[in-house]
Amino acid sequence: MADDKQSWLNRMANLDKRWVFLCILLAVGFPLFFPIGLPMRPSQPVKDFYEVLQALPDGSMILLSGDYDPGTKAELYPQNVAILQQACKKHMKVVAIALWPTGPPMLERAFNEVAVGQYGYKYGVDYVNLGFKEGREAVMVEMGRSIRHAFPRDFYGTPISQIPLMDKVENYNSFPVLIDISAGYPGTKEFVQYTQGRFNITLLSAAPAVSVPEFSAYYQSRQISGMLTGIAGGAEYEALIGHPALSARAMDGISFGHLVIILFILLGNVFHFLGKRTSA
Amino acid sequence: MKRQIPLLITFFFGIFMIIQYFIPHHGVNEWGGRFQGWTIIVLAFAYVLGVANVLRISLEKVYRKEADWPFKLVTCISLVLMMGIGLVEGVGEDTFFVRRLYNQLYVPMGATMYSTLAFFIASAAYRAFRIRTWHAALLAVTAMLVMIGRIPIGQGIWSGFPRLSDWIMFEGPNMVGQRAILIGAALGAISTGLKMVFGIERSYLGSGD
Amino acid sequence: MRSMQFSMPKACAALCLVLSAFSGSLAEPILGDQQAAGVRALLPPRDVQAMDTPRDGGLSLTIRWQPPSGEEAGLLGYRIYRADSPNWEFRLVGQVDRNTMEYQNIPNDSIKVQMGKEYYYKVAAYDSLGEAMSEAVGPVKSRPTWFDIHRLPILVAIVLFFGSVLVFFRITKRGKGLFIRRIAGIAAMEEAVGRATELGRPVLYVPGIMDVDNIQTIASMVILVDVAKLAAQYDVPIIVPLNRAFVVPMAEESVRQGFLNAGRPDSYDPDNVRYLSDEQFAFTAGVNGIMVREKTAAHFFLGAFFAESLILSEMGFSTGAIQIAGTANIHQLPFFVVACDYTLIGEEFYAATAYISKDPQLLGPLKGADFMKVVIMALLVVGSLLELFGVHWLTGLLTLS
Amino acid sequence: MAPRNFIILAIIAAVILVMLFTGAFSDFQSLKLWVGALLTLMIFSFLYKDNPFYKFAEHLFVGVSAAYWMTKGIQTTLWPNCLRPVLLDWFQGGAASVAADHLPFGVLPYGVARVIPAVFGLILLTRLIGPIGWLSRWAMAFIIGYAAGTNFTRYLQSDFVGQIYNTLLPVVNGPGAFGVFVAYAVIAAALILAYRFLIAGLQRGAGAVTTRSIFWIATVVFVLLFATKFPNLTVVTGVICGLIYFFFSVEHKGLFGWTSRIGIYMLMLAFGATFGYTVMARISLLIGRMSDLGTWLGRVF
Repeated sequence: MADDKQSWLNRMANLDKRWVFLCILLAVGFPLFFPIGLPMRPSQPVKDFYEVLQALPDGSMILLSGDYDPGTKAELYPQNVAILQQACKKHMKVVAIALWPTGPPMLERAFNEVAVGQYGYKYGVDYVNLGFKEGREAVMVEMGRSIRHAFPRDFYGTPISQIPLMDKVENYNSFPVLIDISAGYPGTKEFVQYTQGRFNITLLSAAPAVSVPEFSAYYQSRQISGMLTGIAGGAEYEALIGHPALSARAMDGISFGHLVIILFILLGNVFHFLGKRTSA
Repeated sequence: MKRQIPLLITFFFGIFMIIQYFIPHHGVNEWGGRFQGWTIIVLAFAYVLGVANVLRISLEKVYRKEADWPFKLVTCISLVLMMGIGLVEGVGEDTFFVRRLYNQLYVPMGATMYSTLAFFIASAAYRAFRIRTWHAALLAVTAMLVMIGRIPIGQGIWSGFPRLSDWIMFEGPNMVGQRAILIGAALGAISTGLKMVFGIERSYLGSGD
Repeated sequence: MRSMQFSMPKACAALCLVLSAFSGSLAEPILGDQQAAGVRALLPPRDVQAMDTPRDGGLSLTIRWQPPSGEEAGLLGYRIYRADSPNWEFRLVGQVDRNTMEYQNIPNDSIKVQMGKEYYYKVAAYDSLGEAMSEAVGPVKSRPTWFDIHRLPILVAIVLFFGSVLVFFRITKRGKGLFIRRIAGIAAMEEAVGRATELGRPVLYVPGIMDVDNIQTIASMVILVDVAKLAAQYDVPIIVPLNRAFVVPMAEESVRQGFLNAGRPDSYDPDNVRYLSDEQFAFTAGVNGIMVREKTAAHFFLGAFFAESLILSEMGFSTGAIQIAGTANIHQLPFFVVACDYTLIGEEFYAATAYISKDPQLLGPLKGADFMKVVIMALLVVGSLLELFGVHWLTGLLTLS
Repeated sequence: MAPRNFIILAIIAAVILVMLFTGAFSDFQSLKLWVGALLTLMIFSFLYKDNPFYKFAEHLFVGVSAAYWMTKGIQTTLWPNCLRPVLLDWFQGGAASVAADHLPFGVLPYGVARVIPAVFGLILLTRLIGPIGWLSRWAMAFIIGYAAGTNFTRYLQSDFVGQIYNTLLPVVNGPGAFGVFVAYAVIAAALILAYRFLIAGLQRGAGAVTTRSIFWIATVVFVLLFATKFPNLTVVTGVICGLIYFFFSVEHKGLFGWTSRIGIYMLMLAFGATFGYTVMARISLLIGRMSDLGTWLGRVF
């Protein structure tokens, strides 16, 4: 009997690592396909981000800058989708630009998924994707004078004079808020340095986790009014808008992954000590 | 001849690079920069050796029909095809070489290999964090504390976890430990440099007279 | 350090050029606004100074100024002009934004500085209406510096280190002070090779994934000679997969030398030094394959490793091999410590050759490094006490920039 | 290996190559998904055990990436920075390009300076020719000399002087800190005395275990409080203990042994922290791969 127990404990203590692999696969993969929605406690920057948008009257116009690439897709695309969720829920009109050449296709995908797919937005009437413009900070500054001048045509090559939504757009003042989804340079930092103070913009930033330390300083000084911080921030934000989606799933996966590893460490020790005791 | 000249070459370039660090004079500096350019070029020549090595060893196995020889053939064919296309077409952003071969073969395989780390980090934690010694105990406990501090559930259990985790990581023990290693390793690197420049360590240069 | 200093104003200047391209188109409407508001004329910058850039190579000059007196709301930035004589025509050198009060005329500018030649500078404040030019300052000429005094602490450290190494050379040559504390990982190397021999399986030696210009790879090549010698003595094959093409000839020489040192040059098999790929994870995949298929029984991971460290050592563990790792890459040490039987941490890794050979010549630098540690500890104690009493000259000395 | 595995492999290879090279497929987004997903699964299959699919992916990856870096090296370094200018010099007399360049100290004409790396490179390639292969050591010697020299000063500046500079901190700071420090020192002395005269001499037994546990818990709490109250002092002491661990010339016994043990504990704490901190990044990578696989699954079903 004792021998049986002993050998069982030994087997558990030297568990084939493929069982560990399987557990990790399930822990990370399961929430991806079957969302669980672990409770989130939103941090202050995320709350501020949500509240700034929520405080706008329904039907406001917002400016969205998609400055990211496939490399940061895992963190920023879910944020992009979630931002559109909140905006569409409040029937906001969205004008999207990009200072990264890789931005417009991402924006397009997000628009198709949320604005068109779920809320029946019409292109040119409810939202517009102005595409990419080369020039980095210079474009930012020029938009302070005239967005129409900086983006004479949209992503699909249509002159903006033919786009009804653009009639009301002049410069930053046409928008109560600018949201920058920023993976690096040019991005939020440059918006703060070149335009935020100069044109008195309410700036919101959606950033990957690595940029958070840098942007925190701007958030502290209120140059950024709210901030989504990586996957965790995205998940908190999704909880706030009541629409747990991609970030929440990823965050669930991350949480479960951590928990499984912690559990394995604890179990490993339990088996180890029990094994020692029975053998002694 | 086989050994003296290489030692002299190493000595000359080593000493020059040390001395030029202290001399801002633009002439000296430009030579330093030039040598750097040379190393990049000489290192690039080595690719020929590398590819020759892969092809030689793989083809030998194919020729001798050793175990897994068809896979060696896969390596050779993909290598030759990829290289041929790249050399003819160039390596610009908008080439077949980059858009198809690089983005669709190389990138996903690299990313997948990288992501297997998630599995290995778990199996390593399960096996190694047994509290057999003080060392293992410290490793396991700090690792768990930091992990708990990084997830929302940890914050739910005790709101201080994230701060504790950040303290361990950025202000406390982690920083101290890293600093001690850095200073020690710097000393090791410096002694190695010294041994190389002055030819105290020369076994790597092979034998000969 | 240098390039930082140089590139910052350059980057600002380039940026401002781009911005000014747009401000050209901006000019018209703003002009209208400002005229309506009745803006007064712009004042020139104050206290313009031109000097030789200190501690430089002799090809740059530095111009500093103070902002114009009074509120300058419309001020966009400053332009820097230069001429060979105060009466000649001044040409635009560069441009900076309104928050920058310094400009360095450096070799990257289109108008360069020649060593020893005299120049005059003017600085202009500009807005959308025009610019206000300062008086010319000069003459100023650039001289090269032959010694960067801020790097004196480094020189002192080198002299101390060299000196101590020389002293220890003499001591160790007389056969004294040869003691080195036990380093378990190095002591276990022979055991590992022996194990592989018992099992009749090959030894695997991975020298990291960096090129030869990384000092860890060089150190690893030197250790490889000793490990190859062990393998030759025990008559087991040693497989060396490589991630960098340039390491191929190095590793070939090292292994061959090891076999030669063991007196068995004929057993050397060049096919076991294998270049796989410069790509980190293709290399990892390949090494995984070697570990599983060739059933290597002793693994040495010595060199500069990155994320692949854990993949290799975990795969290696599951094949049941004895594993000895060593690296100075801090972020990978935890994974080696966790998954390998022995890990050489940082300096222990560099100490390996001296430890194995016990050659008095190699012990000299090791002892010198120990002496330096004593110096550092003394510095830390004294320096911290000085800081405690508000004396900051030591930290000032070590700032280096 | 059984011949039917070869047939499987040949089919995989054919499918992938046809997918890649057929122009008709290039319009499909799903082509990308399929190739990526299949290769991903092939590599993941290794986690279960070695198999022909993994072998295929591994060998393909090695071939493709080795060729990628070699091609890139030739196209972006060797040709534009070395071969092309040398050939231009050769065929056009080189006079024009030499005159235009700045010659520092005029030691070498620029054309010659440009040929030297090519010579070193060709010397390196003598390895491929058996009898004069030893010449390649000259090229190695050049790289090693350059690397040893630059690393020497780089490590001295950033890791040596830089880290020492960061560690020079006022050890006891803040108002009234000295008083607190003295109080802590008294407690520390009390703990050491308690260990020496009380704990160390305890015999086995339930009471002893309890007393010991209380003592060690009190010590850990004390150390933690001390570390947070005097962070700078902790840093300086910690670094010194760590350095003592790396001291090779003296046997680690007595006081030296104690401090070096504290040093290695510091290192273990650091390793644990780094390990725990890295978990998130690794899991995120896996999530990235899985969501790509998910997109593919979504397409398929």
